[in-house]
Amino acid sequence: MTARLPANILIGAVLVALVAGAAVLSAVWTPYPYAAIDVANKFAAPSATHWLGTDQLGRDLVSQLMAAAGNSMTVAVVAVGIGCSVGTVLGLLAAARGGWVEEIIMRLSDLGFAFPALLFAIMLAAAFGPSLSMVVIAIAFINIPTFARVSRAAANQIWRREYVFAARAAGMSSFAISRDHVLPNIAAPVIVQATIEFAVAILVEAALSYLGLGAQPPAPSWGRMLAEAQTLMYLAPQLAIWPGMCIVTAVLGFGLLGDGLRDISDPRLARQRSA
Amino acid sequence: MSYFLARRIAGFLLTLFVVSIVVFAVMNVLPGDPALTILGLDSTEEARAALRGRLGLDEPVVQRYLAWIGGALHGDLGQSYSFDVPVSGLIAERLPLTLSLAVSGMALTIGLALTMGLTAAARHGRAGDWAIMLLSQLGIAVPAFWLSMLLVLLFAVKLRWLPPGGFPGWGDPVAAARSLVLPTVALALVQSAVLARVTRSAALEVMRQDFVRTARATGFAPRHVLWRHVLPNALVPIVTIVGLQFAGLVTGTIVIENVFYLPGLGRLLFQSIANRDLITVQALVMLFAAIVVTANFLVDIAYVVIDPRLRAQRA
Amino acid sequence: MIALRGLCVRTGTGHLAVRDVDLTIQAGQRLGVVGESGSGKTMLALSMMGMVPDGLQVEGQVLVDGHSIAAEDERAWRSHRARSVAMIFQEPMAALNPLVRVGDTIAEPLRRHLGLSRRDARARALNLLEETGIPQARRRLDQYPHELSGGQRQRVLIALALACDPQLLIADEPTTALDAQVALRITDLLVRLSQERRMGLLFISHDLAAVSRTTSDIMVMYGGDVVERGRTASVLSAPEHPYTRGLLAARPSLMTRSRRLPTIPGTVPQLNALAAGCRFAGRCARELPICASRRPPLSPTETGQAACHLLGAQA
Amino acid sequence: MSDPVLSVQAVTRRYGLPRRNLFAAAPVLTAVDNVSFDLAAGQTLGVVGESGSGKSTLARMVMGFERPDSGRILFQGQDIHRLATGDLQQARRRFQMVFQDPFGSLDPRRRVGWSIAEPLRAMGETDTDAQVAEALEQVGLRAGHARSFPHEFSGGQRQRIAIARAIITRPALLVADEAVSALDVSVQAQILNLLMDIQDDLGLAILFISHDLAVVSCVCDTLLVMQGGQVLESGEVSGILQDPGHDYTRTLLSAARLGVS
Repeated sequence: MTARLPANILIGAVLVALVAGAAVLSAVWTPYPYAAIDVANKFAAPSATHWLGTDQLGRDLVSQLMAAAGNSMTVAVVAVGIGCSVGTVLGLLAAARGGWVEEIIMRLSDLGFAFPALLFAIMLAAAFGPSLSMVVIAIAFINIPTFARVSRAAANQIWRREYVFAARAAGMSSFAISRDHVLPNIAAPVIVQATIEFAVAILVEAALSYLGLGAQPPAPSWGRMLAEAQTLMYLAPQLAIWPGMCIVTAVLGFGLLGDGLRDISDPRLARQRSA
Repeated sequence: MSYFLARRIAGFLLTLFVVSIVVFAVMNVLPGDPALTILGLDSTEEARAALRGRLGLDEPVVQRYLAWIGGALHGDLGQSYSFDVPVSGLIAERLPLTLSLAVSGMALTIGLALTMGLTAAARHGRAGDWAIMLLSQLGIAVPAFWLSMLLVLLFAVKLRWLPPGGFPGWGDPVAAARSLVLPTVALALVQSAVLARVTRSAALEVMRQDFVRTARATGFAPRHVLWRHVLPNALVPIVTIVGLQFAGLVTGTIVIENVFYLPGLGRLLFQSIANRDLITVQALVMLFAAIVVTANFLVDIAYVVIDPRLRAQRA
Repeated sequence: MIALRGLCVRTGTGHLAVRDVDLTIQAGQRLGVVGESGSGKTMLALSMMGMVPDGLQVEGQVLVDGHSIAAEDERAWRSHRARSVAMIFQEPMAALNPLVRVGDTIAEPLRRHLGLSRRDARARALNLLEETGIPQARRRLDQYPHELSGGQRQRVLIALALACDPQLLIADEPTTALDAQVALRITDLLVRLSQERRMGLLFISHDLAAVSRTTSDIMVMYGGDVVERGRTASVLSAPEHPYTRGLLAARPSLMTRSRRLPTIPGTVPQLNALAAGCRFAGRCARELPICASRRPPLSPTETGQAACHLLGAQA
Repeated sequence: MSDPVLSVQAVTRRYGLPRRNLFAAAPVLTAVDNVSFDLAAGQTLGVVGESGSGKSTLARMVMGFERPDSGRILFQGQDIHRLATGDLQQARRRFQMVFQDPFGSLDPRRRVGWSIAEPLRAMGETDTDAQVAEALEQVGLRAGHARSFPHEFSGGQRQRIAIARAIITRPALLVADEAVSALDVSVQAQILNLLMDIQDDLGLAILFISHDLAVVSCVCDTLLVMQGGQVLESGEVSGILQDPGHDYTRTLLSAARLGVS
């Protein structure tokens, strides 16, 4: 590949690396323990000791934001990971088997559309009590039909390609064809979808935590930080800025990355470039 | 009645039925003792037993489901535990606010998105396209509740043009409308960013097709080609997303109503969860899901109106 | 009349997809352009419409009735496309807007370009459809493209092309996607229309049989160059250029009853791999040392003109 | 004549179309209607017809991708649609196919050698390099090409690769479905000649399917003209060309003829 990467991939990758780096780092180091209360030092302005200042309890903002990044990314990775792998396997199965297997899988995934992720998570939170693991379960569950659809649609196209017919003519089993031909060729749309769902997962986690249905105190979360900041909006508007910026950075990063990946994986666009 | 329509309606009703089972199952079967959830861990066994009796929890699950769904079909959604009034009354009181929020949000979304998406597509690859796409990418990344907070900071706290939250009731239409401006904008800006991108890529997809080349070869101006030939053909994917977005807007109101302290269904749902009022929560979740399913059903019908090919295939 | 003077189409990478073509099409003249993939025949046609894809650059002149149209004057090109030239394409399935009724499609240029009223445009559309010999023309007016067969759609596209009485009709592989029987009728129709209307016809095809029964003159292209031109019948029966000869020999014909065909070695080269001199150099069986570096000019032959150094060597 | 390699006996295939009305029966399309023919080793049978004539459905049934609704397809005396799955996979070694689209018939993400060896792997063979090299040379390419990816080749070369894959198991029957239709004329002749060379070398039977009567008549011994699922006429190529028994065949002839004499 001699073509240079499009700008959106580069910017997206940098933003994602920033957030992911902070998340990983927070597991081993933050400037202060994120929950360390120092009431004497509340609402501190940004300084050399507290880079972004402190909140109403004197907690270091940078430490909280980093730890929250860890939480947010963990939720996204685990939830989208589960949804993506289960969904893609179901999609591959539906495309390979066709007939009633496909019909059942697709009808069930239709059902997923009745529950937007937020609503589903709210329902689970109401029934089982709010917690971060409920958020993960809800997002994972809602992602399964999404990935089942995306991978089935892509896989069905691959199944109509002549090289798949050639493999069938050669006597390959449908499992071997799914493994050798279909999966590698649908990887691109699935990965693109995964980056988008990452962004959605981060937004949903933030919204639920904001509503008090996600991360519970003292677990740090951008959404919960914003909820706390809202009550202090007249007093300390700066507290409402930074967590929001973090969410935007993370979501924008994944969004740009997904967009760019879609651009370079779209064979039509690729052909236009080479022509 | 046409075969297609009959099948769609059957599918719609079936989906609603299955959704109601899922909602009922999650709220009643899985978590163990709803009385415990409602009353909390520090409740006495007698109080829980009394509540179970009142809620009919001693009866078999299937019977309870049938009672619930049967009541719902007659407009009886049960008695709210925390407000101690019929749930249907609570909903009827708050539905107009949520619906007007969702509908005005949708209208604003569609207007903004079509303008931005088509403009970007018409300027494909040029500066205008880039600017609009960057803006929309940013718009998608902004959480609606944070945008709401920023809007409140700017327009309510700093400029004092609009109220920061609360709802004065429908008695004063102007005040009511004013209090809905910021929530509507917060809802619509984010959603229109998504829809603008869909509109643009759908339009670009259509612009690659041969009949657009035919129209150009016939000597029509780009504007005419865009409105007459590109947009109608791009509508199918756009309408699909509009359906999904209406769902997003309706659930979005849950968050937004809480930011702005608006007494709608979302706020009611949130309060009911806080009060562990499972009866109300169950009714509201079912209602939200039903709205979403209905929106998707209407989208299916819209396809057929848009595209004569589907009309022929499915008529 | 429409003429090209020194026309070149340059790709983004600086290679010439069409190299230095001179061409005049008289009223009623039927010119066939023959070539394989990468011969530049479609680019040639698009440059006559001012519709060369973005990123490609047209050099040289396109003259309409003696007036040159500047490459960047989009308004002039639009009125040229509206009035003096029309084009039909390979895929009649894709070339019609699926959401617009056939009658409205044909009436559109009549109303916008000629200012006809709705009623007059419809009547005129019916006349045009009848002129193309489509069965049950009146019924077709209210049908959608998907309700027509491939051949019928191609007739609708021809009617649309004729709407504003063009001087020249460009047909780019109009029969390739059609079944043999239908293709025969379409080429007959094109010949008839060209004769009745004294309309120029530029018929682009890779199918020598189709070109031979449709056109009076022929132009053979290879790698962006015109390698041979002349009367269709004479060129096809006594080709001068080694490429034309090779092409005719390699073409399976009903007469060939041997199990092996003569072949042209190698493969149709990519644009960036073409020789600077004669583009056929490298595949030509009778190549001279000079061929790869010097481009042979079109020189007169017994049947027309050909661009080959062998002609000079013999003379 | 010896026993035919392929014997198609009164084969019919129908498709149910989407229902248009709740109360009416779904319409049925008969894609292949009572078609029969025999094909002997070393012979080439051409099937000519247009889109919708049923010729591709016929090819798919011969390849075992689709079941006929009635009739039998005997390959070397065995009814392939009655074989157990395992037996069918083994039998596939002996009948292979070449497809139309040289750009679609090779997996873009796999090296050419990998694709060519696929039929061998399907039979459980693991040591395939030598056979791949031999097949590549047989179709006029070099052994080293096995390590390249499909996009590095031209359309004609890809079709050679597709042929290499089809002949690597030394099949007795090759089904060529529009195998040269997507190629430029100057390349098409090379591929047709290659098919003839390979037939002479391996003695295989070829079922050659095309819409182009000129191409078919050039390479085939016998001919089947199909329209709307039915066989209009069949027989020796020279006989049909000289004396077509059907109007439709005459149309095909005049469409293929150069209007110059």
